[in-house]
Amino acid sequence: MDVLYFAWVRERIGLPKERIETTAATVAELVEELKAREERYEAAFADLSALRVAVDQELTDFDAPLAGVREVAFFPPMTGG
Amino acid sequence: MDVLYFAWVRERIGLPKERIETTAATVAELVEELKAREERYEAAFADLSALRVAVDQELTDFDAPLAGVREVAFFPPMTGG
Amino acid sequence: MRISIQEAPFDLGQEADQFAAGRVDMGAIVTFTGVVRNSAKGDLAAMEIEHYPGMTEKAIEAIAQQAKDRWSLGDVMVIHRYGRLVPGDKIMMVATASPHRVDAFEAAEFLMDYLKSRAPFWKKEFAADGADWVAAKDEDEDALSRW
Amino acid sequence: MRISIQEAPFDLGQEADQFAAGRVDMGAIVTFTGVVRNSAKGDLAAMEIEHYPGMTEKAIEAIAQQAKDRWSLGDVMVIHRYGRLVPGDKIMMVATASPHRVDAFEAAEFLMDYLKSRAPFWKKEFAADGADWVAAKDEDEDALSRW
Repeated sequence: MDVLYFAWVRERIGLPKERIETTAATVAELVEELKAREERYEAAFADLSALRVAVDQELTDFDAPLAGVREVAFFPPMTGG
Repeated sequence: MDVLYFAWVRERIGLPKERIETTAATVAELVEELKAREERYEAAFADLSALRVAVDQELTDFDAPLAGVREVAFFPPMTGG
Repeated sequence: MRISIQEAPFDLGQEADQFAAGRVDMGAIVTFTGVVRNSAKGDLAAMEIEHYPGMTEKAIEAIAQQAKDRWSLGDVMVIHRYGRLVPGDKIMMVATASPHRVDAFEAAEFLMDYLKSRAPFWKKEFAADGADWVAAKDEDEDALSRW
Repeated sequence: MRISIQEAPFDLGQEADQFAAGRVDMGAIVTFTGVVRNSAKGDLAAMEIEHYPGMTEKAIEAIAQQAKDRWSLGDVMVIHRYGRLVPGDKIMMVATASPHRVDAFEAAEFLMDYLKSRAPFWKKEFAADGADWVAAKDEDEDALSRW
């Protein structure tokens, strides 16, 4: 699936988008997988309460299932308007 | 003093403005004086709850004093905006 | 603070642009524009707006000043027309500029609520079945109580 | 319903005029325009707005649809820019048209509250002492609870 990062999440991880093959069943499991990879993921996902997640471009939460999902995005709370 | 009429008050009385010499102490007394004059005033002032009054261009009520006043205006509730 | 009581039409876009021009301290600009709405039957031929020259300006200045005292406003604008208008014509416009969106919105709503019931304007509608003065609505008077 | 996510500037006056044009059924038109405000210190050089192409459009359409379901609206418009902006630049604009002023105001405020916290935009400020992502405010999240 495609995993996208925005704002300071993108900056900490150092890229806007990557293709990830995973067997994670939920967003939370995917996050654990990513954190185990490298320091920069660990840094980006250190405080999940400071993060929001969208699955297939819909806001959701970290226990959302990943079956059949094409796109997951991580970002800080929005500051539009 | 000048007495002004607006909207349907003006239409019922048949003129927008007139000069009136009065010794009325309050707006309410002036209204009684006017009602005693002619049918059209009686008709215009029949229901005071349907009327508003301004003294020297400030909204006020019917017991406002008239000493030193230059201009009194009678009209229905406003419908601007 | 621009207040204009005028018979002539105004240009919404131009007024909005001028009001917003050159502000770097105001994050929020709200405009409200009132338009003559046709009757439910679609038979409104025209509307005539009468006002009380002299008092109108004073009343609107007082309302605008109250808004400036109450909210953090960089600027306020009120335009209100009088005379003959037809459906689709713009009757009036208010604009507010504030550092914060809540202030800009609340002040604009306050201005509208007070203009409706406290500025000396009266509307007469000309329809197929004759001419009638628009009656003040209880809800418009009630709207003042929230401020 | 016009929704535009764009890098280019927009013309407030022209957008307001086009939005208001030809309405005889809508008595009330409200616009809100957001402007890049300088910092308290006056040292904001620029702001960069990042967004999530694809999701942004969907999120705003859903917010606008909620507004249309909830209030009596003839039309809704949302414009939001992304990219580099400087103080005084217009960031975004919403407009609502309704037969009634309360609906037009409430719907515009609802749109603003939801755009702030539910549309995927992020602001980064560039000032004298460096660059920083704007933090979401608790009050913006709290604002949603009134709807």
